[in-house]
Amino acid sequence: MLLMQDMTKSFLGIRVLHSVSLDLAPGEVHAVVGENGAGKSTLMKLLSGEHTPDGGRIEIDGTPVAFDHPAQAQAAGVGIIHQELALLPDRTVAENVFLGREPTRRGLVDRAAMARRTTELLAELHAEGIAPDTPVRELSVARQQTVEVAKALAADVRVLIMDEPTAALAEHEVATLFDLVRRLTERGLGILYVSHRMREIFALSQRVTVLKDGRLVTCLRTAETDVDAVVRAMVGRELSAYYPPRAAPGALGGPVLTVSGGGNDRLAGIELTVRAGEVLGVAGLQGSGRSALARAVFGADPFTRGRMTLAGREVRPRRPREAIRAGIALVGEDRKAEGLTLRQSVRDNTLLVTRAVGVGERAGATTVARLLERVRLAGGGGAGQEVRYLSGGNQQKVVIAKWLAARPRVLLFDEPTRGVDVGAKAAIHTLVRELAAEGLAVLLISSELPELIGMSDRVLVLADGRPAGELPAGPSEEEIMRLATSGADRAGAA
Amino acid sequence: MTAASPSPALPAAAAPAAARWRRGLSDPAVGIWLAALGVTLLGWAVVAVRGGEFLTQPNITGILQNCVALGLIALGQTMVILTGSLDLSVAYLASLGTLVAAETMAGSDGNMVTAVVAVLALCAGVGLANGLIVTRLKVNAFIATLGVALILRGWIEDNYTGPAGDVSRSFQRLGYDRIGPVPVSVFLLVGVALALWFVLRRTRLGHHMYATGGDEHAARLSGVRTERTVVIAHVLCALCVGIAALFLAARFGAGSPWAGTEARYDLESIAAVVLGGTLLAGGRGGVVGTLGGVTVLAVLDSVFNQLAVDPFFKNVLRGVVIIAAVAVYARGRRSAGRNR
Amino acid sequence: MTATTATPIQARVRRGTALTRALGSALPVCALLLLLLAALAVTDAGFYEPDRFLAFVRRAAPLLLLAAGQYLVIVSGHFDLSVGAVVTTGVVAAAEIYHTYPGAHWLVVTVVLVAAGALVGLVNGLVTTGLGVPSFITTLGMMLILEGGVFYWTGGSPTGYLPDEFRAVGRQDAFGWLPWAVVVCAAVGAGVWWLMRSSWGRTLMATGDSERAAELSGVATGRVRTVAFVLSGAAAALAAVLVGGYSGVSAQAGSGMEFEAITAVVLGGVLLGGGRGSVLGAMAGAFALTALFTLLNLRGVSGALEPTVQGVIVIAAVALGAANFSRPRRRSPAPPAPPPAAPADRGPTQPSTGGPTP
Amino acid sequence: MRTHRAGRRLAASLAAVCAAGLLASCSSDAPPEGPPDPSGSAPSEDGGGEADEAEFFEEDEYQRQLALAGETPEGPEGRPWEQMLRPEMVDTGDYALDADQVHLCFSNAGVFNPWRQVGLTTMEAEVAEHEEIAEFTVLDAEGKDDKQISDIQNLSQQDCDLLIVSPNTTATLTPAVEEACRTLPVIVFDRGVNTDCPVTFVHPVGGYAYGAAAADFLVENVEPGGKILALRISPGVDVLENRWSAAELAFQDSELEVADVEFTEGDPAVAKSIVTDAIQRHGSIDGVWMDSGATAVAAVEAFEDAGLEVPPISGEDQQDFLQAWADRDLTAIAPGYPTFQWRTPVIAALKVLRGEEVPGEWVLPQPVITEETRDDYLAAEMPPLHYGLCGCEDLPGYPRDWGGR
Repeated sequence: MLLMQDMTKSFLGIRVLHSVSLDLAPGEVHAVVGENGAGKSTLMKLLSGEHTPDGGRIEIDGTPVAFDHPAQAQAAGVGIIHQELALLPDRTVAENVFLGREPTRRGLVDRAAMARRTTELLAELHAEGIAPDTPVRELSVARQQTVEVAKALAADVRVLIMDEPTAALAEHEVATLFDLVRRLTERGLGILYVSHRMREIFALSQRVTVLKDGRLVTCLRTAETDVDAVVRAMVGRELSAYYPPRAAPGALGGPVLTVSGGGNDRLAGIELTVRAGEVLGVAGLQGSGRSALARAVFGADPFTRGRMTLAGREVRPRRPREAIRAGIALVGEDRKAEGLTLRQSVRDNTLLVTRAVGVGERAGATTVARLLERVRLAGGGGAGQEVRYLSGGNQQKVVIAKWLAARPRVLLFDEPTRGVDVGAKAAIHTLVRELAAEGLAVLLISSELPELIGMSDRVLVLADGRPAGELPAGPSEEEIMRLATSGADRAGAA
Repeated sequence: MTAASPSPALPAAAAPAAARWRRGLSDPAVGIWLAALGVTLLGWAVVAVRGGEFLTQPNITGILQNCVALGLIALGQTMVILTGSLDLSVAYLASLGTLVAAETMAGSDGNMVTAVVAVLALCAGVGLANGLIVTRLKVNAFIATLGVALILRGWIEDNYTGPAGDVSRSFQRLGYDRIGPVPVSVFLLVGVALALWFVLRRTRLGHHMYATGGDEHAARLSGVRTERTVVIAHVLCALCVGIAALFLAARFGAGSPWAGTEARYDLESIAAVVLGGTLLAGGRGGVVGTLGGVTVLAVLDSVFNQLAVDPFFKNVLRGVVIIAAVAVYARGRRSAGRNR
Repeated sequence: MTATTATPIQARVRRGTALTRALGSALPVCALLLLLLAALAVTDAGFYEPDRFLAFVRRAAPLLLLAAGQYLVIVSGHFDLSVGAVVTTGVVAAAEIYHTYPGAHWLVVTVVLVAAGALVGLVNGLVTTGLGVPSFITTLGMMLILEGGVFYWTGGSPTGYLPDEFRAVGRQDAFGWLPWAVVVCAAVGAGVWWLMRSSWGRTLMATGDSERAAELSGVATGRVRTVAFVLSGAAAALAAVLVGGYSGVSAQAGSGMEFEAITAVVLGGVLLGGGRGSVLGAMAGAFALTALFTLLNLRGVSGALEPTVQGVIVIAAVALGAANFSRPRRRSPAPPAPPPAAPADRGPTQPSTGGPTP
Repeated sequence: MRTHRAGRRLAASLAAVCAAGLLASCSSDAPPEGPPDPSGSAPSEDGGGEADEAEFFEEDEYQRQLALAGETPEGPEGRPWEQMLRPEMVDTGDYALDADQVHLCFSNAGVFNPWRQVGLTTMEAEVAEHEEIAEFTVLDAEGKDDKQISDIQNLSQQDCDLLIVSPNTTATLTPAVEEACRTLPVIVFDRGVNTDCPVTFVHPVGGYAYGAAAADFLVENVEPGGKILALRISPGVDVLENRWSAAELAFQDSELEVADVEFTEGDPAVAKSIVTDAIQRHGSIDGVWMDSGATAVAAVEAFEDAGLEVPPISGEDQQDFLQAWADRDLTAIAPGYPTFQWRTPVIAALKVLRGEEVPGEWVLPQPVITEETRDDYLAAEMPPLHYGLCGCEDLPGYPRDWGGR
């Protein structure tokens, strides 16, 4: 029912899509994969009307369409669930769900109808808990994601684009999303499913289209192929060893970071120890306090209870500055909003911490060169270019370089490989290991269990902001999930 | 994602009343009206102590009367600010409006309608220009409207040398009639306020204005025609200025080239809007707050008059009041948005 | 992948960043400036005789200073509307000081003024960063307070004369040919230029670009920004010394200068909302603005029409800049940067709010 | 949410008000019907509120002022603020008050420039002179026509015995003044209004005389063919337009050439730049005409800094100019728009309330300061922006209250 043919698009004279074609049948889930910069998102944005194509044509049910504004795409029955939530925190759930297509009676917005329909939609999504007149800012992330989905469904779409829909979701929420997808396809919707996560793709899709450098590589029937084949098509090379070897138990040094009885308005009874050379994985559902833990240690939302020691000395950082001085670094989960100043050069971003806090490396060209070398920032246009022009992977490498400049003792990684392509992902994993091997204490938060399992020397599982248990190296996903969901009904409600 | 920073479980189903209550308290529109009431009582007390009487008919009339012009313009300003824009051209536009009105009327009631239409048309035009410069030429609203202000200024100074035109007698009644202690022009103000309040609450345009002001990118992705919304907001604003100009003309009986600028309507209107609790960034606030802000300023002014406060010192006090008020809102918002 | 995406990046660098790095966002203003200067040459052959040109620069000096100060505030994501009032206050206050202490040494008075200006900036900064009041409002209020305050103090008009030795800086020449004002400007300009290359400057720029990122990188954003306000206040006070020196006592020395300064800075390609722009651009903008006034004057454009022409040119210039170079953060849909960067340009707040809101 | 409920409340209360309003007697503060009287004692400086420049020139008013400027006023010697030219006395018997204590009210346009500052100070000092004035209420409109209208309405409804008005704008305040006239005696000064309802209108001879005096001086003192630079504050101010139109006329029938007419916004910095440019463009400037003194010194300095002889120049009675004039002994003249006129309304008010007759239009003399008379007005102890023609030397509190030492 959907046909995109020979779609081409250039930005600043650089062609990012070379006549890519793709089609979608009713009730089908069609996965679109590719590394960052492969052109997936651009292709989707052409379809959702966010960008206008330079060439090619789009047909829906055989009738050619042309969008130069999202409104037109919606009118034509194309809905999109964005990677970044596009919600207005100050407006109510209902107002958000119907934003841009408010139901009207006699020209006036029909608030009653809005509320009613919203309730229905949320019911469909098994999210009765959400009141239509709550301002979105008062909802948890998971619930905001749900609202985003409801928003996409509100317009009765026939083609639904899901761009990394699970990026912000925890495993069990992913499950909910999956059966939502199935129910939608039963209704005859066609779904374009963009994702990095092979498991999801193979669980859901009938076909998978692989893009590389803005070109269509291949379109495979999911049933007739396997992960390696797809990855090979994506990367153009085998990625044999996903995860570097762990540290030998003997290689671990003494405790560097310890927290005992740590707590604040989101955490309670946190007990943890990270030793030099160790990678401590932290698992948990969305809202279980994983990121809160990192932010607490980093002094962004500090502990209000308990004590924390760094290399034996007691520390209680009340803001990031103090944490950094003490030798703690946080590679945050939101690169673009929290990790980088996007209009500034790679150089300035790399030196930001050193300059701001006056610790670690001297601010200078040689330092920058060495650090970028260290994080294997490849194929950049030099240290002078603005980071916003870098690919997700390279941006993440700059963030890490920035922290290495501060010569930290403890490195906190929160979702270090989110939205990063397979190649860069491997590079980052290797880097993390090397850093640990150099004697840093590493705390690794990830909602991607394979990564967590592959990287961690121990795994601390959180639920409801408290430790739910600790697992030795190489636990199974089931073990983790069991602990993580121990308080899940409440966490789930969040 | 900003939203991705984990937030505590807060099932909206549980204790929504509490949530609403908290929201209620953190809403400036309520606060500013309480403030207005407070200032009035204070003024009444202070003046009473000094053996005067504050709430006399002349005073009340005066206060209400002083609300109208600034009120109308501030209402317009509210529209653009909510949408995330800004209009610095209102002062000169008001001046030009009075001149056009007075000259078109030329003293005869016959031309009244023509004049009204002319003024509103002119303003709509200027508003449209503002909107298009901001959206199409992508000039920052601050600079865009500042530039338009300069253009208008040049036009006025080049074509007018002092008061001009003659407003017909029956039209002047708009500026002078009153029902009991309430000037009719106040009903005009309230009328416009109701209309705009209705637009914001009950029309798609209104919803889209809040959305555009709140997060233009998100709004656009949701299919809102953000640029169109901004343009319309500017036109609405300019129309309000037009109405204000008509009122001023009625009051002056003639057009005055410095009607808008001497009163510093550009900055004062913005101050009033923000005093009314509308977020300067857009996306939050509304006409109710703005009216409150205007009222507070008018009452304060009347109190200062009663106490014969040195006009220079008045400015100092005004400055302090505005900063203080906004500081309070900022505080409220922070504590309200703690769990973000 | 890195190898594969490398090529487009480098290409992009050549087209986009390399350019912007060279002259950057200041490119349009430099073009405009050259245009105006050329027009001036055509209009008035003698304009470039050294002494006349220097006299012209001397005249531009105060605005250049204000622009330099304003630049620091704007690039950090804020506004300073109080500079005009600071200039007025400065001149009137100086007169008042000399009225009370006729013998005061000019240097002392100058230092006192600059300190006072810095103090005003400090208050602006603390209220804005500490209490979370949008700088537009803070400095607007400060403007009212200063204007009201100084005239309340002096009873409506300056009460003293400015002695010649105080006025020398704004009026006399060094070595008989180089106006002191020019020296001051050059010094301040160089100072700011150097500051922006210092750690403080880079962190200031980072703060203006993304407050959250800066905060989480250990930048004391509040402190950094407050310093910017302080410097802006000090620069304004210094400008007051020049203005007072140039043209003597006046009750409205600085009226409207705040808008001229902001216009100049934006004209210079500095992004309202922060994070981008160079001080040279800002000062070039101020220079261009003064050149424009002079040109209109020499051209004998009806005094009344001058504002109109000015308005048109400002809008046009900024529109041009917006179109080609520093794309304003709001008003712009998803930017033509590749998808990875797309969400970056989601302008958090409207520039004129004075930076991010809590 | 909140806005919603608040809105409801608003709507409700509005409805109530409306209802109440309809019940309440519908009253109007609008001035009586019938077009305003444009002629009559239409004040000399009144532009008639017309857009067209030509409208600012009224031939007979022009002639009248030139004549008046030459006449010697009636009234006490040395007290110009009590003198009057061609008085046509009107009877004020019906306003007579037998109370020995009076309450005067004053609606002031504002104190937004030094001239008005000096004036107000002078007026308050004058009031202090008369102990029979029990109360003196001043409302300051801060230059806002709208506010001054409200002020006038407010005052005319208080227990004032007499209302003094210094209008911010001529035409726009006419309705309000007419309204006030119905309830109490009104005295207007400085600027006029388009109505003859006030008991008297106090003002100096006027703008034509001012402009002409300065222009004639230049015509006499500048070599024929000389280039004149005219510096004006800003376009569109009726008072100033009159001064210029008179000067324009004078220059037209002279040998002089008006090289440039520029606006300074009253900002010395701008003035200085303009003069500098003009000197450069025209090689030389042989005379400078100004419609007000605010920027005179800046102009003088422009010539100095250019290393040139300061040509004949016209200024005003501000101390800094008189000082510069004396120090550099310039060829200069300073026509004045005397601030002593702020004393007269108070005097007139008391006369009116005593039932004594006053001139229907109280035209004050308008001294022109020349080489000879300069030193009488030059007071070293006074601040630079003080006006020499304040006639305040004999008042209590002089010189301190005027900022002097």
